Amino acid sequence: MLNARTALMIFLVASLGTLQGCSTLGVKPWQRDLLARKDMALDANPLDAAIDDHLYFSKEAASGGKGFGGGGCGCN
Amino acid sequence: MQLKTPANALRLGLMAATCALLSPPTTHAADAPEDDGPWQVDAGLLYYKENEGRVRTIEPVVNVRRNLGDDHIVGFNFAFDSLSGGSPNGAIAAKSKIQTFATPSGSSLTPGSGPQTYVSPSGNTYTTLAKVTLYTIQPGALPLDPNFHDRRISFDANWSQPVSTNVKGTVGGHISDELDFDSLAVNGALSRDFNAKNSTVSFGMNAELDKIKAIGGTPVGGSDYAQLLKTGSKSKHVIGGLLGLTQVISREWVAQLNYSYDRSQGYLTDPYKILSIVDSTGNLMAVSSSTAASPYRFENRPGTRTRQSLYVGNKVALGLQTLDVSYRRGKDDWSVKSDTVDVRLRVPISNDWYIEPHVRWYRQTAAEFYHLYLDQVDAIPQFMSADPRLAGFTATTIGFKVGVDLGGNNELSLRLEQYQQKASERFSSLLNLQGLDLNPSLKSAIVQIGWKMEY
Amino acid sequence: MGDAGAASGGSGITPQVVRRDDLTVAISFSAMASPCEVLLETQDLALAHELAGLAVDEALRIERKFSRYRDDSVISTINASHGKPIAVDAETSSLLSFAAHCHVLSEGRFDVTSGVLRRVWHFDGSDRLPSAAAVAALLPLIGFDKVDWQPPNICLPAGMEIDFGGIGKEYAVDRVLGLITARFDGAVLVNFGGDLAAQRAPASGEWRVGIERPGQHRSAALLLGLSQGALATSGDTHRFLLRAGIRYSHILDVRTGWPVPGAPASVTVAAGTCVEAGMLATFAMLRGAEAEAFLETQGARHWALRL
Amino acid sequence: MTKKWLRPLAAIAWLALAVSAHGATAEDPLDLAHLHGKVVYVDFWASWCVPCRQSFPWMASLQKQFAADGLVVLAVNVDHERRDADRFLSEFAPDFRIVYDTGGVLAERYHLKGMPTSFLIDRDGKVQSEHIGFRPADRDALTERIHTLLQTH
Repeated sequence: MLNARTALMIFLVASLGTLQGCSTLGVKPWQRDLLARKDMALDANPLDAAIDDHLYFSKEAASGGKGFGGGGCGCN
Repeated sequence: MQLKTPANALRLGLMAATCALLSPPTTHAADAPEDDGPWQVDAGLLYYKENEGRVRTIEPVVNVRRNLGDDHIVGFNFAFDSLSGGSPNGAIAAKSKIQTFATPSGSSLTPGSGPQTYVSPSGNTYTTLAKVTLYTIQPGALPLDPNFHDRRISFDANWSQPVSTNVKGTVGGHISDELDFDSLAVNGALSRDFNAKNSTVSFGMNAELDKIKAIGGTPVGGSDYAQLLKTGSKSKHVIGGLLGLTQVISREWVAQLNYSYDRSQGYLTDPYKILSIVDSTGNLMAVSSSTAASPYRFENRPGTRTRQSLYVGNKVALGLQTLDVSYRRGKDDWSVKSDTVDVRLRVPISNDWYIEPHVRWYRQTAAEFYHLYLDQVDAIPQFMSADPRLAGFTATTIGFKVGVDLGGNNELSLRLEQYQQKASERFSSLLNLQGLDLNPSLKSAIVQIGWKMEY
Repeated sequence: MGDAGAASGGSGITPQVVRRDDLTVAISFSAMASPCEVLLETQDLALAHELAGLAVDEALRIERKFSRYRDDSVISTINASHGKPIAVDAETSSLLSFAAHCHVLSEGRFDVTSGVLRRVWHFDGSDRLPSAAAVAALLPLIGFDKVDWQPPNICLPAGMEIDFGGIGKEYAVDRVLGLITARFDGAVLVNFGGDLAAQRAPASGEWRVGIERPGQHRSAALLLGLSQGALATSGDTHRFLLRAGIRYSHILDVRTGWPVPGAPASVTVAAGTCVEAGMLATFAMLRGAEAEAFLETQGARHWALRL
Repeated sequence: MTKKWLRPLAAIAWLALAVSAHGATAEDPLDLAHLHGKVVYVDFWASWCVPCRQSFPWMASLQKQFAADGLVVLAVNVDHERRDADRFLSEFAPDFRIVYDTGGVLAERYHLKGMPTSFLIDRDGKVQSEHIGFRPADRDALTERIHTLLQTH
């Protein structure tokens, strides 16, 4: 069962886990070579994603949830 | 005497000085601004076709994006689609009876302008009257509304820019227009990087306002199909929020976790969907003059819906290959629960070519007011729908995409996929419905050509 | 005859764009008190018009920015600073640094602060020489070594003046050529008042450049072939004083305030860029009688004319 | 001219040590000790880093313009694979020195916070400034900063 509170809890625990200096996660700025690859972007194909969203929206009861980007090469 | 220096030392010095004068880094007023990137254009053409004369769609989509410098990014998305074909109207097949339905036609159809009756290969017919199309469905066939056609134009614009070091802001808007549906939405989001950009937390909100203006009037939910209780346009609105966390796990792995929540309110009913009422043998209810004028009812959904979803996405570099795995858990207060698993593996097959197999698996439970049909002996429920989209079903997508890098950041791709829905509740034990598939599988093919370019 | 048309840049000056019989398009306009010409080997008139607009805009931009005759120029601002430090933009900074280099390379002979001598010297072909006292009075106001140049800040002592007259035109030629070649692959020649630079040779083999005979406008004393590079001329064929049979050239020695004796009437130098050619020609003239020897030493192709 | 002394960051201590006359170590891949008396522009870059692509032509012109005044440009490559770096370099053919830091040893020591990162070191071997990222708009400010340091003897 997923209710609003459990979902939020899962989310917060996950966020805190990573934000509280859990330094084993993540890479150094100069180790982002693979993450900088275009196909490693979480939204590498925004057009496909938009088409799929629209398609499944019209055929299924659930939709969305993906949202937002991130990752990438982290270049400044 | 300058013994060590070459005789033409002066000239060498002059050449160096000249070189410094005439080469960058001096930025001169006449120089073109160099920091804005090229327009990135992503164009696609989608062809979608369902089995047995159901929906067909052709949809061209164009997405353009440009970094105007200093990460101020502007993007536009334009899509047009045109739908045609038949869509289930919600009524069930009848074993031995020809069923007749009416759908309002576009006002452009006037009596005498063209054929008045049609015969389709299935033996079903439809007749165009003044502003209504009557169509008949042969015994045993799934009632498909043949008059289903629509076109949609949608336009999105968005802008994102750094707000401070580590914080990025995005605002966007969406507008779309269909023959019977208008939608307007705005959204905004903030994201902040932590841990040397290894973690990104995002928060976004969106608001949407829709207007439903069904052709021939918008039915009053739950009313008798024959009484044509209709009103003008109806509206609904949606307010939603999204919390996101993107986390770099390792050099090869980046993950994303999103929680989204939205609440819709207003006319959430599908104005074209109906339900059949059957008697205890499974025959369509006999129309008695006392109660109803037809054995069909317009569907009626609750006036609010709250949806939540939890999404986990991953990108993993496996050598030169890229694995994309995501899972989404969705839940709403209509008791629709869903699970989606999506897996793609991008495999380079040469310097320029890649192939990307794709598998998607989806499952949802039925909405609590979903009924294949209504039973005459029971009281008519307040909320009811026979829309196959609210049924319990599993769906699979299998396909692949091939792409070729044409150089200069141009890429051409082709995607071929097959989508199949199988309902969990398809048969009835009622005598006269036995052996009838009341919610037949949906099968469709997806063909998409894509072209990415830069200029 | 060819097609003629006019292209307009954003500057208000309209260059003439003429297609000539030799497969080139000639763009001409007037800027920096000189006739300016750009030759392009192309059949594309629309492109020629576009490039013409580019050339005019850049020439006028440089003129506006660096002309000492304009109150709103950077140079006028510096000259009116009365000893207060002024921060300059990157382009002005690179020109000032270049001037500083040239001052050192020429052992003080080339000096962008020498313009004040114009207050007493008027090279109008007459015999009116200034008095020795008047010249001497100006000497304290000359010398780049008196300028405090700490990029990007310049502090020019009150009364002194800076003048890019000896660099500006050549700089404009190189800049315009650079702008055009960034958008055009064919053969180009940019000629601003006799200082020119070319990129790529025309199909006919070479650009044919005539060097004017002193005192005779548009009559070539010498025909040069140029396929790539630049030519610049320094000379007094139009500007001199004549007194008691002595021709006083307008090339002044900043150390004395008097014309350099024994300088050729004009010297034309070939080099990689117009700025370099121009500086070599100027340095040579400042050497007076040793002008040709200087250019030989530096390994520069040159054509000197003596009367 | 106001000299902008940065707070000595802990991260930079090693560098200052390395360039001081006694602290120079043989295994120092940057060999900064030998550059005492020069202004050094150290740039950490990688072939996959988009802004690095923009910084290279600028660094080439820096080298050309200020080498005579005592500027040394040092580009430290932090690519995982040297061949990626070489492919990048063949495109730009820079004439400044490239130091390979495939294992990220230097990057680790300098505690890089982003890509690219550059350090500007004065004639006394002190890190005068650190600059994270490279945007075309940064060029003029960086050039002026270098210019200023070159004036200081």
